[in-house]
Amino acid sequence: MAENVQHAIAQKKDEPAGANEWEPKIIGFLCNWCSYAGADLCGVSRYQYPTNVRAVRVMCSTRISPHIVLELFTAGADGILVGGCHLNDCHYITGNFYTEKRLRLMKKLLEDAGIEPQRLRLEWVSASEGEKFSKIVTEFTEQVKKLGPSKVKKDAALKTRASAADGASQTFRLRALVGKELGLEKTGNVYGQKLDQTELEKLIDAATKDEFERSLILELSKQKARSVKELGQIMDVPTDKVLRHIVVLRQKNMIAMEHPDGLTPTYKAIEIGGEQ
Amino acid sequence: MTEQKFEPSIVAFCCNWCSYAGADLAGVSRMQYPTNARVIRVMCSGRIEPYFILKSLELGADGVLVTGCHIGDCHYISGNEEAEKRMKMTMEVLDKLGIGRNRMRLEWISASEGQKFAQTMKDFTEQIRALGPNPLPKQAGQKKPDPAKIKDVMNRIIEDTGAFDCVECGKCTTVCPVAKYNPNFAPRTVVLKASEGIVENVQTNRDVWTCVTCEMCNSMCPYKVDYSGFIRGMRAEAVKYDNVPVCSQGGLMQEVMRIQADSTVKQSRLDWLKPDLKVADKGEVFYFTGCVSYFDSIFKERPLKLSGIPQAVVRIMNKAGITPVVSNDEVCCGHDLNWTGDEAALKKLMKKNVETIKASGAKKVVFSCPECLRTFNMDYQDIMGDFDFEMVHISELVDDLVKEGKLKFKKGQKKVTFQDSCRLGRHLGIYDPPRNALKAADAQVVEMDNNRDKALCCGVSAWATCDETSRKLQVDRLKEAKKTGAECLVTGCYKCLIHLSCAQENKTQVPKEQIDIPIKDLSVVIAEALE
Amino acid sequence: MADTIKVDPKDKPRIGVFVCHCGTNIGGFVDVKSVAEYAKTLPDVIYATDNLYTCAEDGLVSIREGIRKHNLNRIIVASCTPRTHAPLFQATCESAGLNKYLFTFVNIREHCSWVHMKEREKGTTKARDLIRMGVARARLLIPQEEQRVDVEPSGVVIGGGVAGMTAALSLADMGFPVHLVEREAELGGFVKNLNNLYVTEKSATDTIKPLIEKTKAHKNVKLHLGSQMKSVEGFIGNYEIVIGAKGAEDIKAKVGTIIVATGALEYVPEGLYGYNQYPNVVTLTEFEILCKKKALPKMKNVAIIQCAGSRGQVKTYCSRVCCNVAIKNAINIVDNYDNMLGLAEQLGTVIEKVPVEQKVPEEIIERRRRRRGRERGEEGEADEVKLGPSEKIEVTVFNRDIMAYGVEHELTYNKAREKRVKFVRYTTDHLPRVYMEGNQLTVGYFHETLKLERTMPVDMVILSTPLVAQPDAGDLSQMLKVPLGQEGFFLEAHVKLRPVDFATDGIFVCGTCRGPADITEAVTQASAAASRAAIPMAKGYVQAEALTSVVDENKCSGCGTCIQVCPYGALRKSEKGLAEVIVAACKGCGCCGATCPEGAITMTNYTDAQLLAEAKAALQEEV
Amino acid sequence: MTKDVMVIGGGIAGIQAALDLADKGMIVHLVEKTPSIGGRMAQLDKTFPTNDCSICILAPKMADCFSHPNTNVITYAEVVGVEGKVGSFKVKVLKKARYVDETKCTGCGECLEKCPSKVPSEFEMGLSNRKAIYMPFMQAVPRVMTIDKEHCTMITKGKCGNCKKACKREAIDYEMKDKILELEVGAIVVATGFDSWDPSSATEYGYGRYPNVFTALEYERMINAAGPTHGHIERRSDKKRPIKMAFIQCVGSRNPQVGHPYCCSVCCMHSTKESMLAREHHDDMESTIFYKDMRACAKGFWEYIERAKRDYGVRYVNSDATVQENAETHNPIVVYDVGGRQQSEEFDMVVLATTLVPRKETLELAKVLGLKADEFGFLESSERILEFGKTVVPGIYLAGYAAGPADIPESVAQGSSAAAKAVEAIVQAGG
Repeated sequence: MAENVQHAIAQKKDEPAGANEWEPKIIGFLCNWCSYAGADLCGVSRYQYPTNVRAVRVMCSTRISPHIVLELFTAGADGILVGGCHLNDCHYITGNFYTEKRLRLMKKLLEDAGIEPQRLRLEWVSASEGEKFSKIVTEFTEQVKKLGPSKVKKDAALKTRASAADGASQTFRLRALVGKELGLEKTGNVYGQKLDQTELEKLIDAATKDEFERSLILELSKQKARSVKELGQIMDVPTDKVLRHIVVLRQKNMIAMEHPDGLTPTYKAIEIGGEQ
Repeated sequence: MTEQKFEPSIVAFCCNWCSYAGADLAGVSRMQYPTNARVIRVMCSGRIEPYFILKSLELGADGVLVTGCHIGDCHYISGNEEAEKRMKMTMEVLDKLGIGRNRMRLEWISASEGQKFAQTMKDFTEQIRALGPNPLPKQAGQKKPDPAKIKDVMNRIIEDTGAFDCVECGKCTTVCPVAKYNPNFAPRTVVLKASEGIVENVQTNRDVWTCVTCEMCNSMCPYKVDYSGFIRGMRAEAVKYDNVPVCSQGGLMQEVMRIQADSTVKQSRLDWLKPDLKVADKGEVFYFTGCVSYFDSIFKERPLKLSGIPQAVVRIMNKAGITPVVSNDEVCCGHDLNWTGDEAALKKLMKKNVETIKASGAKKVVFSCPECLRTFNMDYQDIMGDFDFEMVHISELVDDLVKEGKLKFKKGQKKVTFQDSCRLGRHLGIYDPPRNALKAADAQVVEMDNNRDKALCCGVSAWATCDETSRKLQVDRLKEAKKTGAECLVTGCYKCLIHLSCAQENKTQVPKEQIDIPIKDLSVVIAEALE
Repeated sequence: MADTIKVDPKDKPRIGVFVCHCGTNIGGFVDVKSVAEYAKTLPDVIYATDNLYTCAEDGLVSIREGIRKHNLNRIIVASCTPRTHAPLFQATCESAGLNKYLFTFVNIREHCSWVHMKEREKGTTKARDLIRMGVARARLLIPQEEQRVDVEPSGVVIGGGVAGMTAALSLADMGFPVHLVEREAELGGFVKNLNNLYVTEKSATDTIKPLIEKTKAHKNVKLHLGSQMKSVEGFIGNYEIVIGAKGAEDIKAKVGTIIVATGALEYVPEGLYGYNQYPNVVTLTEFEILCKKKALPKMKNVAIIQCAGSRGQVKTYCSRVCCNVAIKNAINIVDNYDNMLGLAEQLGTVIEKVPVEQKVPEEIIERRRRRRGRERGEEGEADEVKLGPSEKIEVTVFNRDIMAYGVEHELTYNKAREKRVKFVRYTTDHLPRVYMEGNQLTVGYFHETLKLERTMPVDMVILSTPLVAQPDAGDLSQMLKVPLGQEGFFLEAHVKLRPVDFATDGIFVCGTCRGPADITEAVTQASAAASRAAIPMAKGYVQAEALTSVVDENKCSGCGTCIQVCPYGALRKSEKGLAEVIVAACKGCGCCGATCPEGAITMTNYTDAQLLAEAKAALQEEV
Repeated sequence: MTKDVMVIGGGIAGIQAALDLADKGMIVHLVEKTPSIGGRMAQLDKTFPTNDCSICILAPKMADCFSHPNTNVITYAEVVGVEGKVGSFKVKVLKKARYVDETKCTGCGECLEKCPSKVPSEFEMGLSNRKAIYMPFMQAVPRVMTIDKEHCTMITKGKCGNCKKACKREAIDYEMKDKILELEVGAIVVATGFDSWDPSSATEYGYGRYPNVFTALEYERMINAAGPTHGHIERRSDKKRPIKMAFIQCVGSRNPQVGHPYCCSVCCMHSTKESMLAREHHDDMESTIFYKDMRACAKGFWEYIERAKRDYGVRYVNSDATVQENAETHNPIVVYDVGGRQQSEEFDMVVLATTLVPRKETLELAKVLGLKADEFGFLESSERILEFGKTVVPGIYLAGYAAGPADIPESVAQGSSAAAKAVEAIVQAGG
């Protein structure tokens, strides 16, 4: 510790504040038992790292639902770091295995939305890995800096897609699938069939794509009623597929058909009671 | 028949090219000579080992004649010159043993000297007849052992040495100096074979003789299995089946010792005593000198000056006001015989030695030879029970005397390194006294990489199996000593001195500068430093 | 303590912010004063100040006074790490009457001043951001009551072997009534079949007799022999159990905790080493029974084969106890063989007395003592060795590694060798072979060191087979909803630090049902399990930190995903078919919340809204 | 009659016992000799057979134990006298002067920068230095400084005083005196743990002579990310990372010759773990373990060994081994025996699984408490089979390595078990 301190003190002088320089805003979700403790140790040991990460303490990395992450990206976060215990080290036994599965889903959705998945990073940091924490933050900050500011704030279309991804992450189907993913791999489904990991991932990827597209239809039709053709063009999805999605959404009573010009049907999302 | 006239038995070694031809000529010429001699033809007189002479005498010959070509005429250029040196040495040894040099004769007889051959025969027979019969007792024929009993014997050895405790960890192998160069040897394999009941090969297995009994294995074994004891036990059994060691000097050493065990004649082993040394016949302290006198004769050609050791010891003791008893009646301790499978001889020697010491009235016996000390302290007491006299090594004595303030030394001695001999160190556990003694003598002691209980072996023990491995071990040790930067390698054991210096004298593949460190005996170094 | 301040979630937040200099630890690298000034500008912040050391008494006083003077209902301390100091400040809030869940910690030391020592400006900005995040979170905090669940102060122990009895007695001795359920008609479990136990010479029966008697006599122990668990419902502190016996009426009881001690069985080595194929090939336990009945046949050579079926041969694991049992038996054979001779019905041979003591000449012992007693340079003491009848009866133990761990086992192993028990190592490449050579039972083996094929005529082969899980362990596992691990043994909560706990609160495990263990280890685990089980019973309640899951019944669809993912069994289906949190069992990790397909579950004090508000505050540009 | 209990030793066994007791509502006085609780487990990097990070799972327990309302953790203290009997032992505890006011110190570390001294760190096994004022390790509990009076020049010579000047909390007090606390307790749990035997006297391993021979605990500190080399495995001779590692088992143990005939029970496993960690650090690292018997005999242990072989390429050689050195490269040369043939092989680093011995001070403590110790210094249970941990003195119980070789789960179970026995005793004594 002492050496780190001396080193730090020796260089302790104010660098000119680069007022014009863009500094990314990065949120760090750190689990209480390992990563947060590792960050503490990093501090105690005076390992220096860039100032960009703002840490939010959670009890377990498993707490971080895809919705939280995607909502923050929609709100303009430049990067999100999720820190948990090493696999098998979880204070809550299996929490971080779920984290791992969820992160995969989040990255997939980010990709679908058009946000660089590299903006999201999962790291295992133990309570004794103070130095590792500083390295990770330094590296990740660099990585995010290279990607540049989040485009969500300036690009309305991207924001819509981001919202759609967020919406998709909250759908029953995806959450249930990811929730059951581990169980399906390990103990099998109700019929006792164990599923192969790659097969399962294929299944989830397809479902993710579907749900994202449906969610995007809802987002777009929230703004105004749109025709299938229009939706297909905006989304760059074949119209028959859009139509199939609409059929499903109508069954779930999430979208309503309108005939503004009496000929081409357009669709508008049904917003549920004032909730945002 | 009233009085039987003594007819000597004589062995005559004749070289093929001159003497044997001379004997032929004597025959062709019908020259008459006594019937007592039995001629053994050899190619050259250089072939005659001192051992042959002693063995002949031990087996009952009353005299031994060695004949060869005249100097300068040798068919093999200089074989007879070697023979001359050896025979002189043999004569000296015979003198010391009390048998006397005139029981043998060396003559140069050419192919044309039939007359001289006959005359020599006559003269020598008369000479021996005058001397009377060989004083050594006649050897009884050995009983043939029963191979069916080997298993019992081995079980007894297993019991005796705790070999059943072996967990097969192999640590013994990792420290075994022999195993380092001889991949076929490992202490535990020897033991494990016996434990498995594979014992028939005692009759043939050479592993028994490969071991240098340095006890590196014993000292490392977590379970204190007595490997060297195991080997010793097996050797005693192996020799019964003529599975015998290859001995240095053709077995001369063992012969000298065996003769000491059997002989009743008076030796003259105290020829190293100088007039300025004060010794006594009776007293509190007995100094057991060991066989230096014999070694000095045997290694006449080498600059060892082993007699300097007992001289130094007595000088040290005198300086401290001790007048030690030294006795011409002491005999070899039997160490080397014991470790080459002859426990019977050990017992005979033991009896003589213990009687000699008891007769002196000594309360303390000082040893300068660690082998003697080991044999007394461990082997004799194992057999006879505890002695009522104390036994110490000279280094322990010096250590004590220094502590009592009875010895003073000059300042400014050399930087030295100490060779822990296996008997002094691992066998007896004496590590600090020699170092203390050296330090007291104001020597700066630097340690070799492997020291104390890890000290490397001098390569040979009990004058058996001196081979390529021995040479490698000696070179290893000398290199270590040289590396310390010490001016001198100090040894506490005669044998280390002999064997390590042998490696320096003989041609090894190693550059001289890596191993040329002066070697000196501990007592000599101490005595030199006395004020 | 001050009167409790009532805070309604709808009340307007009144936030107080206390920024710490921590000497120069924060103050030296962050402009603390300006940070405190900035805090005053944030919404709902009524009061903000800076302290040299907030954790010092004067700092704590300033918090208490702030609450009193400014009617603060949310407190933020910006200083070091909550991992060490949160309890102190929470206690301070409570002492001023403020619910401790209205406190927020902001770490501007470990996560800010110490890691940005060269960047005062940016570090100060970050500190401001962190406080803004704290304020955003604090505004959404609501007071929490920590839930208490009463615990029935009685327990049930399943299994009446040594572990079960010990656990039951330990609880009973601590003053808790306990049900002990044993399916056999007798107490004693596996051990009652054994002849003697290692480390002691005493017979197994004599050793456990006092334990059985004490168990039977203890007023707090209710024995249920010949009985089994029929059902278990409930959660920690409140288990409804049904114990059933054949031909008897079911017994219902309410208990607070459950200890599982159902033991293990010996593996039957069908098809291995001539078992059931040749005469005189027996398992360890069969051999023990022969010894116990004093029914050993006449023998001269005995082979004991270790790892028969374990360490990868059939079962993956090492059974821990068999090496030491084999060593014990070997010594027993050498020492007591003639006392155990008898007419074995199944092995029928003529008894012939074999003299046991083989006298070793005194001189040999003495000589050995002298030689072997010589330790590195010092005179050591040698043990007096009683020699066994090495020529009369020979025992060879074929082993892969001798697991004589610890002090006593290793010393006993040494003793066995001194008694001339022979140990021969084999590897899986060269398993020993048991076969008949004519009428002679024979063991063939490969000597690993000497690299030789060897054979040995033997009179008996004892197979050391592993302990295996009870075949019906799965039923109990499902009844209790606790997991089984490798090879069917019960799986503890944490291999290292929670060896006798299940992840599910209120249920504990000990003895060989957890994995192979010897008696000493089993009883140690048993009293450890009793200690753990006694905790909630001694307290009389369990109190969960208000960091638990909450189910929104309006959103829950009853899909059950949350129940699957919870590692603690803290969720169950309610009578309505919806998810229900067992607060007493919940640890608050949040896995169910992040999983719930309907988003119906959130965590008290860590709601989505709070987390998002905190994180979003970081994204705001400074105001 | 009192319901208080004393636990002596703040390692994992002691912590477990204390927590179990405190959770049952008993007041626990935990006496720890060093400045911090945590014991040996705090020094370890990972734990077998799960490769859990040791401090990650231990630190919360340490914090719990310290902040529990029913515990009174007395660090830097020793038990020096005991009178009375079960139900009411009167215990004298020597609270050594720390020269730092525990209530004022925040563990900020400003004093450290100013302290001029250098002392080999006990916690880092001497691989790095600490100051005369120090905290043994970052996660220490309590988080306060201690002045080591032997090395503090202010205390020994009256010169310096830097730390006092640096401390804004005025926590430093050079005048502080040792104190004797008198406590009454109903039962006592002894969990004093182990020491690592110094293998330099067993010269066949070259420890202390050959720079690249390490003890397992040194290695453990070295691979720990928070350790003296920040988790880098380095040779002493040239600071280079080793590739070929040798682990030698039973160094000093299972060896009646050096006085430890027993097996330490944990070394086969920790060496396996350490080999696996080497490979986890760098793909090219190769480890060889030299052993007498591979004692992997608890739950999941044998499978762990199999995994080490299969997934981590760990090589196991069934032979004891000794060490020589290549004098030029300082590479240790391991000499071993395969089938009765001596082999030697050069490695980059050797790690010795040295004997774990009961702490020396345990014998002193045993005298104070009236307990029996065996010839190796382990405290003896009065009835080994069914009452492990019960001693000849009613009311005094044992847990952890001090009672015989034990790994972490065994120590934890014994800690809980001792707690149960203490409660039983107090309940039976009418407390």
